Amino acid sequence: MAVEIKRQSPISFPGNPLKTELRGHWTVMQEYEAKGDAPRVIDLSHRIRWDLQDSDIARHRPGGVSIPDTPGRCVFENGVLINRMNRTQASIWHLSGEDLSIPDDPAFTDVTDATVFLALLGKEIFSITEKLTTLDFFDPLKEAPFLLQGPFSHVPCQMVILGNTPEKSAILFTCSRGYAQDMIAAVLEAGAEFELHPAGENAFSDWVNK
Amino acid sequence: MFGRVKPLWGEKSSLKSNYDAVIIGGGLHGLAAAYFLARDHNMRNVAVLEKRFIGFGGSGRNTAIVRANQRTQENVPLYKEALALWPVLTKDLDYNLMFFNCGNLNLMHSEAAMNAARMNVATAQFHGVESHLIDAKQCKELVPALNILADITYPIFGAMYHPPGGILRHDAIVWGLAKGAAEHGVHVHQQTEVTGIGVENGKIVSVETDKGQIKTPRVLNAAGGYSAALSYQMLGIKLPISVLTIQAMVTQPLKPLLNHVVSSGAYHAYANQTLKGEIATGAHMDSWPNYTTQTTAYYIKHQAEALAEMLPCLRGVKFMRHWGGLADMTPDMAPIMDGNDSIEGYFMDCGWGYFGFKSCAASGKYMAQFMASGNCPNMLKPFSLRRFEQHRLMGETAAVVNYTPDN
Amino acid sequence: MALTLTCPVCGKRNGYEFRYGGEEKGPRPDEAGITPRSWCEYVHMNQCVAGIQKEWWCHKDGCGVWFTTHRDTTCNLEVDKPEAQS
Amino acid sequence: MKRLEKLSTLRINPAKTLHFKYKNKNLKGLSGDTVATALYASGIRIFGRSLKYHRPRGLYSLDGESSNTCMQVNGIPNVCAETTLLADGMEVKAQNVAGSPETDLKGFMDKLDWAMPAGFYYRTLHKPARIWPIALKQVRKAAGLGKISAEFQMPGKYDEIYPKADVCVIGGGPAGMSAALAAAENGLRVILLETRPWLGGFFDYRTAQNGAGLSLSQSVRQAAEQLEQNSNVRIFTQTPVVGVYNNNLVTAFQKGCETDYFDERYLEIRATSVVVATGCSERPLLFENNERPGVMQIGCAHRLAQTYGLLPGKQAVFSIGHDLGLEAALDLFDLGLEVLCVADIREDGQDPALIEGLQQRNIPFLRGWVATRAHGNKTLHKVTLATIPGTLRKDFSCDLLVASAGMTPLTGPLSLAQAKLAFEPYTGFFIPRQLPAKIQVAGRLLGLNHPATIEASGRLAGTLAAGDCGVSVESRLKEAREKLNQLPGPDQGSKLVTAPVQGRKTFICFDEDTTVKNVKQALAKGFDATELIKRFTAAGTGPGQGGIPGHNLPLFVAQYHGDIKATAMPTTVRAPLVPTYIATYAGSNHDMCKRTPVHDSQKAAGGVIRRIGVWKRARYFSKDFSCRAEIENVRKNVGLLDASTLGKFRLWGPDALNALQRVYASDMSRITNGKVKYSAMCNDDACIIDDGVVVKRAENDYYFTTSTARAGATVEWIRYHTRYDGWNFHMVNLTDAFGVINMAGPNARKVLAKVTDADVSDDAFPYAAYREFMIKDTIPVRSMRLGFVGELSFELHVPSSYMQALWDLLTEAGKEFGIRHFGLEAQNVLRMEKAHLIIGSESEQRTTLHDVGLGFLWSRDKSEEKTVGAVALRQTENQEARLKLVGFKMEDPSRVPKDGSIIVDNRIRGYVCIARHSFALQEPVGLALVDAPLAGEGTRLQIYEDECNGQHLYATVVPTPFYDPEGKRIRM
Repeated sequence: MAVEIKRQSPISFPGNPLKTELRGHWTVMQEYEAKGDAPRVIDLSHRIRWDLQDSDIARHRPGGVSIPDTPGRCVFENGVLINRMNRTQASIWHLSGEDLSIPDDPAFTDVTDATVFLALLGKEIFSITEKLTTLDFFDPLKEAPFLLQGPFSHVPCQMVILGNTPEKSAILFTCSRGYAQDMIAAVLEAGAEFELHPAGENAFSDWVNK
Repeated sequence: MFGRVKPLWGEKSSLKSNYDAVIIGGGLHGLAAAYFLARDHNMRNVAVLEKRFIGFGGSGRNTAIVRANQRTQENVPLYKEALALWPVLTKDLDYNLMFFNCGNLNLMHSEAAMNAARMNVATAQFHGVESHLIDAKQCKELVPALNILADITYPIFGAMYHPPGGILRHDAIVWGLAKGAAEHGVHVHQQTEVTGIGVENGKIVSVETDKGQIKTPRVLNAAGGYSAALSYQMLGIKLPISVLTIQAMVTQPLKPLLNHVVSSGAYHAYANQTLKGEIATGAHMDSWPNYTTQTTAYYIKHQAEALAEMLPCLRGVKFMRHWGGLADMTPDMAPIMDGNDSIEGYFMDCGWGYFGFKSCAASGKYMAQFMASGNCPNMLKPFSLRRFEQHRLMGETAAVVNYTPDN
Repeated sequence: MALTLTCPVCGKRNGYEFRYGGEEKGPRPDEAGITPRSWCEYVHMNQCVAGIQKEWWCHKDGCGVWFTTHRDTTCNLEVDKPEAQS
Repeated sequence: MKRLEKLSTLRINPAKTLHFKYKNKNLKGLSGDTVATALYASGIRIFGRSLKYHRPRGLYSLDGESSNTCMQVNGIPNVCAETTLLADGMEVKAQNVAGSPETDLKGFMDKLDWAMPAGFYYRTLHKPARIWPIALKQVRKAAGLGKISAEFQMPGKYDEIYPKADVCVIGGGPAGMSAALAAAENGLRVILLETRPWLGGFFDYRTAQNGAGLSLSQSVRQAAEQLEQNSNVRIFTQTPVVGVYNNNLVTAFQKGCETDYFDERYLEIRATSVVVATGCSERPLLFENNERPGVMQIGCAHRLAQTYGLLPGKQAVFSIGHDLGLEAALDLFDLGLEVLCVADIREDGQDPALIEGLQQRNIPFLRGWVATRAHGNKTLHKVTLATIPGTLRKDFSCDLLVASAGMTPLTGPLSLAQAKLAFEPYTGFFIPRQLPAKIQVAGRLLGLNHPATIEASGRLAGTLAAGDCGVSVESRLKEAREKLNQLPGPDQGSKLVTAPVQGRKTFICFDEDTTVKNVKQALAKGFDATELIKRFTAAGTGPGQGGIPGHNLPLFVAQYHGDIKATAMPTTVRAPLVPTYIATYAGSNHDMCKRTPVHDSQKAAGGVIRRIGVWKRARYFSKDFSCRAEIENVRKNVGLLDASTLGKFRLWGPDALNALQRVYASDMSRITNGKVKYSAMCNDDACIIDDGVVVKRAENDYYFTTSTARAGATVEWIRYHTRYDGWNFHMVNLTDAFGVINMAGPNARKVLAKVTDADVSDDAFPYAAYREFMIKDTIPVRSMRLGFVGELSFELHVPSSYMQALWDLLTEAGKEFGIRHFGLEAQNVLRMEKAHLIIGSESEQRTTLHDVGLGFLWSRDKSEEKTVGAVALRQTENQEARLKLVGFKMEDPSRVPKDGSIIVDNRIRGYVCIARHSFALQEPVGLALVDAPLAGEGTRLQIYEDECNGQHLYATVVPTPFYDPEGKRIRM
């Protein structure tokens, strides 16, 4: 029996997707059944993520994008989201589909497999997140997109608030891959009140394009 | 019908200018040492100085659990003796300390934990202290409210069952010891704060207080949470102590439900039912030093989460009162009982952390012996301060390391 | 949950996101000729200040940085201007 | 009981009847009723019996100030009937009664109070000693209020939220509402918390005019509607605050209504500023039988009528000390209550309009009079009034006594927030003298009483709170202050502590049956501080959270000491301010645990999963917990172990080597390319805390592993120990990024060769080497030749997303070589046979690197590097009398000693860390930590197992490793 070589996401949602795509050994869930404007959770774990650390971090321009100058700030350009974490570190999340190879520079580490990567979309997502964290997603001093590093459902996460207005509510977050299953269970349970449901990658692309 | 009632710990006396011994701290350890000094060593000219009122600190804030199933042979005999002293003290003090000999179950949540517990059990049995390893089913028989299903965070594999343990009424011990000490002539001075300790030629000579100076050749530092700060500020002696806030809480009173003390390291919780019917539960310490006895929302929630899994019927019971006290923690979870080392006449009985309550009778007895004779009794020798510079931590905690960088 | 700390990177956060790292005692002493007592002093002994102390914290659940802060141990609150108050 | 209808203030819905059960009877209440008001409407007057004396207790207040109405509802004990909304189908039972509340068989206890002075149990019940165990049983039985069974399952859904707020307002009465509105007008995020199901506080039920043509009730309801429309204000009703902590953390819980997703929801609010506008309850009047059913507080009587449509009695006497009492008397008179007399503690200071109202209605009014005794066996039938000095007395036959000494500010949240309260003689209140940062106070708890003043003080507090949040509020502040200054200030409070009484049954605390006499007994015994009296008499420690004695006890004690002003100190208040279910605090309680990438497939393969630290791991793969098949297969064929939980790190940068030198005992400069280096980390007591391997992947670029337990703390540890150095190096925790397979056994190479083109021969990839290659041209692996289990083995580190694929590939490729899984216990035995250490199993907190025989790892020549632990390693190097790790074999090979058995002679000399039957050696072997003098080879060890009854086992210290001592098999 030949074993098919696949890359696996650490989570599997309940229910079957309507549409999937095989992409570089990943089976990407593209669409699930739509459920009105109820909030959605999307698995983006297959999206490439890099860690960048350098005492002179400003010299880097991954994907042609400059690193944000202060910790907590994010930029989203050319399908690349760069989150400044501290004086010497940034995380780089590739939100568009291109196949990317990591720059030949020791400052970069591919950490795609280190974390689970999730998106939450929809106007009630902040009613869900307030059940799971004390982090303030509405800090008046912060303008979206911004990064919060802190606990979410007790697990340290990197959370990027892409939008926090009723019309435009979206969060991306990562946490240690090992926690994936319990994290998604906690998120779905917290979201049950609002009919949070899984959605495919396309829903996220649509959101980004809007 | 009462006529003239005598105050329990004697009429208020004014501070004398000379005492043979001054004990700093009107908690269980200080009062016990005073009591035994006066009773067994004929040293009656003793003052106990208490900044607030007796039993204000850890003595009145602990949940009064006693047991003798410690981990090491240096500790077991001390706690064994302490356990045996409760009925004796009840009689000698003529004060009902309300010892409820209900036995303790220390739950284990893995195969490895069961094996680790076996070492404690064997150590106890070797010292003639009753203690057994029991399985989950036996746990359930003893404590029907326990959840022994496998689908909880930390399933119960069994327990270390220690029948001689139990609970007492902590205030009764404070008041009983104060009464006993006073009856033997000890002066208990409340609302008296120590402001300095006089040392001349390497010897203790006096104690300064906000009510005046006392000449004395002996001082016992039994100031509980404040012992380390006091030692450093007044004598320049630093101690390997971190002062942490430990918290506990009680539920509304219930008719008898728990007939044993139940504790769990993994859940970081213990629970027992007081004679008033309240479920007393606690164990958490925030890991950073602070001198507040404030409680935290984090902990009462954590405790509820733990109890909801361990003892699920308690989900329908309400928490009623949550408080905090100070614990003077040492790196090896064992106390410092020492004296006459760098300063003659300076004695320490501190660093008790979790264990100050259960030990007080025995430590008081031996510290009194130490102070009266000037020689450290064998029982106390392992608890010297110097063990830390010799890299000989006591092994009272098996944990490989507290995962804190300062350790 | 009561304590809050101000992470130099992430700002004011819940205290439980942090790990306490001990009293500030300065860099590691030189090893040559150090006595057991002075080594122990560095490793284990504390001043246990009831008041403002300088201490180390790590934002373990956040950005991971180690930093010092001044905190009043008698009220468990960070102190803004420790020099002015101490 | 017939309800008063058509009152505009009603909060019940007469059209919606609810059914419930009490004493096996089907009773009815209305939607909007609490359990207590529904019972009252059904004619119930005795709700339960008191703790100690089994005295009948009834409806005294409506906000849960005492345990009088604690009942069992739907099997849940100690439910406060006053604050629990009635629901259809409820089953309600009285507590602490033998029989029924009306005919309690233990009612005789009330006559035995003479035998139970304060603290009586301390002085009795232990003489002779043998009676104590018997007495103890009785004490336990008598104690406690509610009952719960061990099998009880709490129904319902419990939830939690952690909202942020700029301003959190505690109390949704007129002051709190004004404060919330004022803060919201500044564009701030405001949270308003109210205990009752509606906003409005003590205006809600009052028909008194507000001066603008509306009743207080009408005006406050209009204001509530307005506030509900404000999108900046988030209103939580039925949400009592339970805690206030440092830095303005407020906790509360919300009781769900029918449409809510939850039964109760825990709230933890971090606010920048907090406004406390909790208002007042009433200070109980102390007189003989002051808790007899039929005696109730002003608000209770007033609200029963106005809110619930229940006339509280037929003939009433009022003994009050506050204008609200006068107002209630008038109002209730107009609703049909016969008011026989109103006695006011105060000689003067009443609102003249209220006095006039009494005159108009011909209600007798006695100034300077007070109730001194309630008569009636179970419920009230007569009241004695007297002048304050007690010189004149009058009796009245009645069924209702509305009694109250004055008001009590609800300062609980302030006390919890560490505000300093002090006695203020004019109001008689404990009032905040010093507020913590960013806490504001408004309304009635400051002694204010005039409606406009209360609202204005709320406005000021809300504006101050906005200022706390950094909003510029100067002009508004000035305006608010000016407005407040123009309005009437605080009312003078009544000072009376006790009525002139003789008897023994004047209760200062209802919950604990503590009488004034008990308090005097405690004082006489030397318990002269309020806190000591609380401990000695238990006053204030019951379910009412000190709601009854909280104000009176310190006043009484201060009066005893002769100087109220100087000595009155408020009692300590503790969270939760309202008793709160453990279910509610527990909330959703998510269990967060890590799983490896092959967790599910291992489980499917029969893995018995255990939680180990933060991970779930497979411990066994069969029901045979000796794991014989797993173990023998590794020794004979090849096995696969999921070792993904190992800590894995990249460390690089110009100072990378410095960082490694600092934390590892060995000289890390001697790492060579393509080789793994095994070393250990110690703490500064030389105790071993971690071991693992380090490889150098490029110049200044290292990859290293740690034990599972240390993975989470390693980055922190290294940064901590280099924090003064300013070194330039970086770390990434790759623990979760890589899965790890340990493929071990003589056939391991054959399996590996099948899936890779890389040369994995012993020449190309020898023991202790490190290689990177591709599996099936697709999966990149980092591989190490290690020998933890003592066989030829390849540790394969693979990107986690590929882990399952690699696992399946190897399983498939290995079929012909007899491959199978093995779990942690099998590994445990295999490595023990090699005497390889697991930290925490063969070491404890005090075990040094020397003690476990790994002292050779320490490089003594790098003192410049200031290696963590090096100083202590030097100091302990030749130290005697330490526990040393040794291997042993049993004299009687038929018996394996249990782990944790101790090694003894006349004292304890060590303990067995692990012992197992070795299938390879066909005899038991083990590792023990023993006193150094016993560590020599050939020493006989005496093993003491638990429950051994003096039957010792004997073992002999032998050299290790037990298995393949030359290490040939790992180098195959």
